Amino acid sequence: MSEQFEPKIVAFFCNWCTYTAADLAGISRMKYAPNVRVVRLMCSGRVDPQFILAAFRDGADGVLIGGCHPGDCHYQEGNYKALRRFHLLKPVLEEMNIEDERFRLEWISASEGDKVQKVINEMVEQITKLGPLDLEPISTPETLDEMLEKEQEIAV
Amino acid sequence: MEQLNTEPTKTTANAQKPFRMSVLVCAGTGCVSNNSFKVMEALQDEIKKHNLEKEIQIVGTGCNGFCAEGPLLVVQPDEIFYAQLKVKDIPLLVEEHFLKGRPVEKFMYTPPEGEVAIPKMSDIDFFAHQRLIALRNRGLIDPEKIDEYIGRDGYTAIAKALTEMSPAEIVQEIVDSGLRGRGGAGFPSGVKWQLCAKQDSDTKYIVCNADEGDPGAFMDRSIIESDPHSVIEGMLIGAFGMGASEGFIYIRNEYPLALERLHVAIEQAEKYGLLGENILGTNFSFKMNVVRGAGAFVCGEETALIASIEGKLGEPRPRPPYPVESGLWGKPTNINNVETWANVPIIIDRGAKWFASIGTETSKGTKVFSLVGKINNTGLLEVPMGITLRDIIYKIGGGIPNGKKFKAIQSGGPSGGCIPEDQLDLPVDYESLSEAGSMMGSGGMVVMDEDTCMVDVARYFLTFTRDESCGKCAPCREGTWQMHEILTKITEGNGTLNDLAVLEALAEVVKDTSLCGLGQTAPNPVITTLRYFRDEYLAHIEKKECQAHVCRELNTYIIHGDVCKTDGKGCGVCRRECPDKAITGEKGKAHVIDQQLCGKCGVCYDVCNFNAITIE
Amino acid sequence: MSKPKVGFYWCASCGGCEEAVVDLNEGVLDVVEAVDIVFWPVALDFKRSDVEAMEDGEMAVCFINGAIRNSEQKEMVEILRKKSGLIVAFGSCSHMGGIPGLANLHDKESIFNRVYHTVPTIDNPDGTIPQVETSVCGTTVELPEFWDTVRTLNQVIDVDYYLPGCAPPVNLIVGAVTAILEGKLPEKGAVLAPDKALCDECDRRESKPENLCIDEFKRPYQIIIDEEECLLAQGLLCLGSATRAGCDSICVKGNMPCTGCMGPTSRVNDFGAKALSAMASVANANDEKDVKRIIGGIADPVGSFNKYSLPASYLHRKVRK
Amino acid sequence: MISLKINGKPIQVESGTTILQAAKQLGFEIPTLCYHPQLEPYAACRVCTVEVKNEKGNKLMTSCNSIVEDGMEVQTDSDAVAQARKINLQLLMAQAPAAEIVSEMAANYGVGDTAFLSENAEEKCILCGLCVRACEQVAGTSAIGFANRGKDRVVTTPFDVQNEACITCGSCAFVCPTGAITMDDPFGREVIHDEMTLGPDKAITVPFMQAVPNAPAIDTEACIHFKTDACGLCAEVCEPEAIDYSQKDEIEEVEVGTILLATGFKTFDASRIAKYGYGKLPNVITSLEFEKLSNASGPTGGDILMQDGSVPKSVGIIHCVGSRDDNYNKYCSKVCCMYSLKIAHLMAEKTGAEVYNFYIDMRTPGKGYEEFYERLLEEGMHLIRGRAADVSDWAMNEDEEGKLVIRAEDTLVGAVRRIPVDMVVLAVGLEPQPDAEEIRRKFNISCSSDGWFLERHPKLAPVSTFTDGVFLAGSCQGPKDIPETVAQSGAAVAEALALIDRGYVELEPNTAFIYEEECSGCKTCIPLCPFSAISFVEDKNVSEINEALCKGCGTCVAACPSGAAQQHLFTDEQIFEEIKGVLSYV
Amino acid sequence: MGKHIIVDPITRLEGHGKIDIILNDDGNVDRAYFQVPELRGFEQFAIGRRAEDLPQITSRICGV
Repeated sequence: MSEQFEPKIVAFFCNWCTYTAADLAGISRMKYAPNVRVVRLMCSGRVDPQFILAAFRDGADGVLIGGCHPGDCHYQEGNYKALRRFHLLKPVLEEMNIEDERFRLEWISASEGDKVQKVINEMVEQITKLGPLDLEPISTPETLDEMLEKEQEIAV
Repeated sequence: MEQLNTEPTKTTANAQKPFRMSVLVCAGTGCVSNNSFKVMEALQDEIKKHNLEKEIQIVGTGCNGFCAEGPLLVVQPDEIFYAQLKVKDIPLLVEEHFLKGRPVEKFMYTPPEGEVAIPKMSDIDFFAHQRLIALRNRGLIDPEKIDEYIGRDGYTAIAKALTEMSPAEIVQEIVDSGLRGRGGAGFPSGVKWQLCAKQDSDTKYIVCNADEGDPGAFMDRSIIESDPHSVIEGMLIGAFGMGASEGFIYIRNEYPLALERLHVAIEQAEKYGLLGENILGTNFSFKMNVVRGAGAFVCGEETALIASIEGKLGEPRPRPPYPVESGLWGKPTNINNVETWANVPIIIDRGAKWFASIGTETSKGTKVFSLVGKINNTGLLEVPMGITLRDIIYKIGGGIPNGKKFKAIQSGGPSGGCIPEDQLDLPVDYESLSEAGSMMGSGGMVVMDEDTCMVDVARYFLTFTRDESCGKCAPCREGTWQMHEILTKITEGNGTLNDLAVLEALAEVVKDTSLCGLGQTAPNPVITTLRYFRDEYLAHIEKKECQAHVCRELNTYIIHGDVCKTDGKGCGVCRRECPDKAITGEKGKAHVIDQQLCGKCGVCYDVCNFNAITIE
Repeated sequence: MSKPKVGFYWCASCGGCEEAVVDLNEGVLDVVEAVDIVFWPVALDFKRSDVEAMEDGEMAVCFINGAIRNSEQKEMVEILRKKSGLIVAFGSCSHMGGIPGLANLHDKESIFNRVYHTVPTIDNPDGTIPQVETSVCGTTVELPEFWDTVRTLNQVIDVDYYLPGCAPPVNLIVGAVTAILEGKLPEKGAVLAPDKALCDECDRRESKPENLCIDEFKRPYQIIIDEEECLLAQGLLCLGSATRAGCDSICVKGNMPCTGCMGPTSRVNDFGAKALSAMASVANANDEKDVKRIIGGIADPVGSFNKYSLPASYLHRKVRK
Repeated sequence: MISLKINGKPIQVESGTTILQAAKQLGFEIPTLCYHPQLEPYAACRVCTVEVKNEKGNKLMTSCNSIVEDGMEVQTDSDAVAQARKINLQLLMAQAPAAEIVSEMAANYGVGDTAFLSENAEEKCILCGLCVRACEQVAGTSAIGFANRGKDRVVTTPFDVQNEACITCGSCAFVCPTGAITMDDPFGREVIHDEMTLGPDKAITVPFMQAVPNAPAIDTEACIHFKTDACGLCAEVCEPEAIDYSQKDEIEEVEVGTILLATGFKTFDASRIAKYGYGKLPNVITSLEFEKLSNASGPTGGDILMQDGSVPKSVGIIHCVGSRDDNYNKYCSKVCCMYSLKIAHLMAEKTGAEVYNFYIDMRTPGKGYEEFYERLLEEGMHLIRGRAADVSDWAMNEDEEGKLVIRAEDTLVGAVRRIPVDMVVLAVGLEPQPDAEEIRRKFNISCSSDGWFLERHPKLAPVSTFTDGVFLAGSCQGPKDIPETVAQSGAAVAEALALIDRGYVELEPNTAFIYEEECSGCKTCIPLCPFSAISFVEDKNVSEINEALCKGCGTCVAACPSGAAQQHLFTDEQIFEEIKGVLSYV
Repeated sequence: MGKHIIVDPITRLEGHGKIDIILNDDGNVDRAYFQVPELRGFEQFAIGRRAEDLPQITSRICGV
């Protein structure tokens, strides 16, 4: 096997809890897989389902949302909205044949550095098993012909 | 003795043609229990049989007073007095006297010693020496008809008071009359009214104390049974005088007949506009309530009575404050005895000066007494203050029956004292009776003859006060019980001289330190019997002897063999009846009592018809 | 100067857009007066050679509707691109994929299998399926190649403007044509429709409460739909708040919740995801159990939110392994 | 004013005073049984009888309720009075032989035993009615009363059934002069007379010596007035009339600029470690309890005494109770070692006992602590390096008899040792307050894993929290000793003052805003904002965000269906680019 | 093999169509094919949609 498949995971972390926890994990020298690319948002409530789909579109193999435990949100109710959107987006991804493990929502409080480590390592391990997502590219006028040829080769 | 006879008698007028004859039958509780109602029914039937009902009216009056001779009736207008009537005598009486006009001597009253019957009521000694003021209408009117009361100037006093007199004048009239409380303590009623009138309070109460807890006393009962309106009118006058608008009559539940007649009287008075709102058209209104006592003697005491009316436990409270300052529910309350209220209308009618002319220097007016015990003429009598005890016993009372010797007279019920023979010339008034160690009391007079044991009398009265003590204060609660125990010891023959000393000391302390009248007067029977009959106590203690043979423990029963054999022919009745099987002997022979076995129950003495048995 | 030439062409479409042009009624006379329709398959005959014969840019504007599904459509639109000055994507199919775009949930094989084999009304004992080339009697009969994925017009050729709507509203068509004639066109790539959501012009907007929160999403058959009250407020899944205005809310006036055929407003990239986000946010539940209960009330989320826009969405088609 | 003479001595008193009160003013003692200053006089026992001479002649009157009158001459000890008192006391002795107070009173009147008959030798009740009046006038419930008459009179409840009106306040038992009424405990525990009555822990007490404010407070649970609206004795006797029952706890809302959380710590509950025997074995106390013992104003006035009152000869001090222990608290509570040494020193000084310290690592951080430890070593302190295994009273040989035996492995010696001591002091560690979770949620700050409040940043902002304006002071942020607490609190206050002084609050710039021309007025965003920063402008039919109220969470931006709402620093575009960016490198 | 006439596309009707006529040597029609190149797969993607959406979906089979 050439170099082993390294999944790309986009993580949307809330600034107050999960981002701080990740920071704490860092300070405490806790090792977690580098595959995670963290996008810091002020609250898990800011995560727009478009961001999730855009991340998959742009090549992410897994998306993780990290928010405060219910009741702990610095803005009181942000994480509740994230929970609502998560449960509506889940069936869409499922129907679009994107495996369940690729999209997770986790409540991680500022002190749970170890949980950040556990979740990330676990997610990376699962997605490595699953393999790359490899969404088919959306054609543009320029790339259309090339894509069609490739399709021909696969078809034959 | 000044002429003491009843007021001018007028037959009661009624709507149609006046009756030619009125038959006044005594319907007091005493005679009723002697079935005078059956006598009345018999009279009605006979009258109807001879269809005389238009001419002759039968009237059931209140207590006539001569209870010993009940059931009795008086035929007016010629005032013929028939006594001890039986239902079977009625036909003869009606036919002879009512029809044919010939009074029947057989049914008339004959005095104990005398042989000749006395036809006219006023000639009978029992009535002759009495002066009726509180009992003015007794035996003359039907208590359940207000018209008859009005007929005898009833409610004229309240009319006079409401229209011609001011409240202050009314109170002053009572003060001038020298009327004193007939309940027992003899507190001047005028002063009490003044105190109550003085209080400025929007609500004041008038209370009539008809509790009459003394055993053997039935004066108040008879007043209410024979003339309830006199009490109502008295209370109305008092209420107007003192500015009260509500009154209570606290009457014993054990007086059903009086209670019934009181309710009838109140209803009729209300119907006639004499009670309730704007009486007689004036702006004076008065609400009358009847509260039934639950039979506690202590509730005769005014503060306990108040507590009972308020629904609390009937127990007296220290005074001051006196009820006139703060009584029922804290409002000024004036409490008087039934007899006191009954006197008020006459005083207003005839004026204080007339009332003050009767009685002694310090005790004005008359007093109703219930004479009971070992006396011939048991009954209810009203005599002017100042009459001597001797006159009451012998002139009115008719002396001691069965030829027994007079021993003592107990006045004032259980709180009173026993007065011996040598004190009988005492005038009857508040001060002299208390000097003699007794008290006027409500008016109960118990005559005792030689067969009464004074120690036992004291013990009997202590049993009563011990059970009736409310138990609040220690001296009365414990003192009466301890005194009773000591007296029982003495009557059982185990009394010691030391017991006597302790008894005396205890009696004094209970009298001095008890909270209310009950406790303060409970020792009186002990104190007076010790004072006048100390020898009997000593006999009981030292000689273990009870002259009156009342204390059975001290009696020894002996059968006189000869009498038993000859007269009784050894009938053996006593042998059979003796519970302890202490009598031996065969038929026809003299019987003997074994003193060791003898339980001293006295059955043999009672059953022996040949008085072969005597008590040593 | 001769009248500018205008062309219409349709790809994987239903002809509804052609009807929309006819809906101009007498308005079409002004159009014809102003322009010369040279190319309109439903109305004028033409052959491919005729189009190839045109000079480049001969047509001022060509309105292309329908999604691109097979090779023939691709070739034609590429030719039209060369032959027209402006290309306007006409209607939801060319703009976002439209209803046919839902085929992206499947691929050629499952569609052929369904259409030619398992559908109840088919009688195809041999199970023949269409071939690109079939030789018969010495010659070959050709068919365009059927692609697995439906593509929007701008995924095949460069598109100048978009006229949204499943069948675009008449007033927008007129607006677009006059704008083209007068040359008052917005910057290239714009959507020729107001850039506000439908709620702005919906006459039920007063009845929408300020603190709207849904306790239960209802299906139209579950309730008697009130004619005045805002449909979302009644618990129905109305995507008006995420859909571009301009259609004068004909569906809502017909008492039917808006299904988003006019596509998103300009700031939104993926209509389905945005509508989903808005609808999820108003569900009135905070703890997991309630959230699942209420959100579960939205059936077929892909079909509901991406009914007209699946090919244009980020995921554009079902992932194939 | 009324003037009268008592035992010949003239006195002037206000009208309405009773003879008893007047006599007391003159110092004449009159015996009473059924009298109590706070209850209405009942005049039932008659023991207070005095002889009164006025114009009506002399009379025996009860002094407790008789009101003085002008010209009255009272004799409190005349022979009539003495006689009456003697007889009455004998009557009461006969009625209630078991009532000592009566026989004592009788004794000082020369009465040996009663001349009267007594029925029930055990009877204690003299029917004085104090209990009935207390129940009615003080407790206001009238749960008990008198029944029957005469000798059968008795104090009881209606129908002799336990009366629910009784609020078990114990006033009757408290006021009963003869002990006839006792409070019994349905569970059969041995009840000490005063424990269950209004006894030491009265309903109105000063909580403890150094309470701030050092003023008495009423415990509305125990106070009868709040149960039956009666009693009110405290208000009666309070001259300055400072007692007002209508005062209620009020919730005051105070608007503040900054909040300083100084909720402190709780000591570890030693009973959780069963093997140390706290709460089961006598003389096993915690360090805080030792402080109470050695405190001059404490229960023992500063001497270290065992439960039986004797001075301990040997003491064991166990460190790290509940700290550095996987089963309880993993962290080290930082202060126990030093205070244990202080206790050891005080113990040696005050009691001269042999002191054994059981420690894992002697931690003497900072200035002056190591020197103190050196000094203790010189003073002959026994230090055993090993966690104490258990404390038991099970003796293996005589000299362990009656002692507490501490078993511990001495790692320096390498053996398990059994040390018998008289007293064990458990150096309990520090724990966050039990309600830390609730307080944390209220101020919207977070906690560290072991429950202490989490500072915004351990180095950059150690005294502030994630919520602006909320600062942490003292050991609620983590275990620390007094000097450190004072320093840290000073810092917290400084931060707070800085914020107040500045006068304005810097807002984070990441607030949300709405492109008005693109907003369709769909009102989706309005209910989502917990800070109600979004309002609907009726005439323009658009939503508007008040950027002062907006905290910048962006929830509304994510939900805005038409993308009209955006967030500074976190616009959709920026985030889409950021997503592309993080996925661009391998 | 005769001449092969192709009418592609057929116009002035809804939808796409294509006619292939193959003549035999003597100019008569040997084979004639009417081919419909347009296929969208409604039968397949209608499955799984909400019942109340079907009227909107099926009406898009033919807009005319």
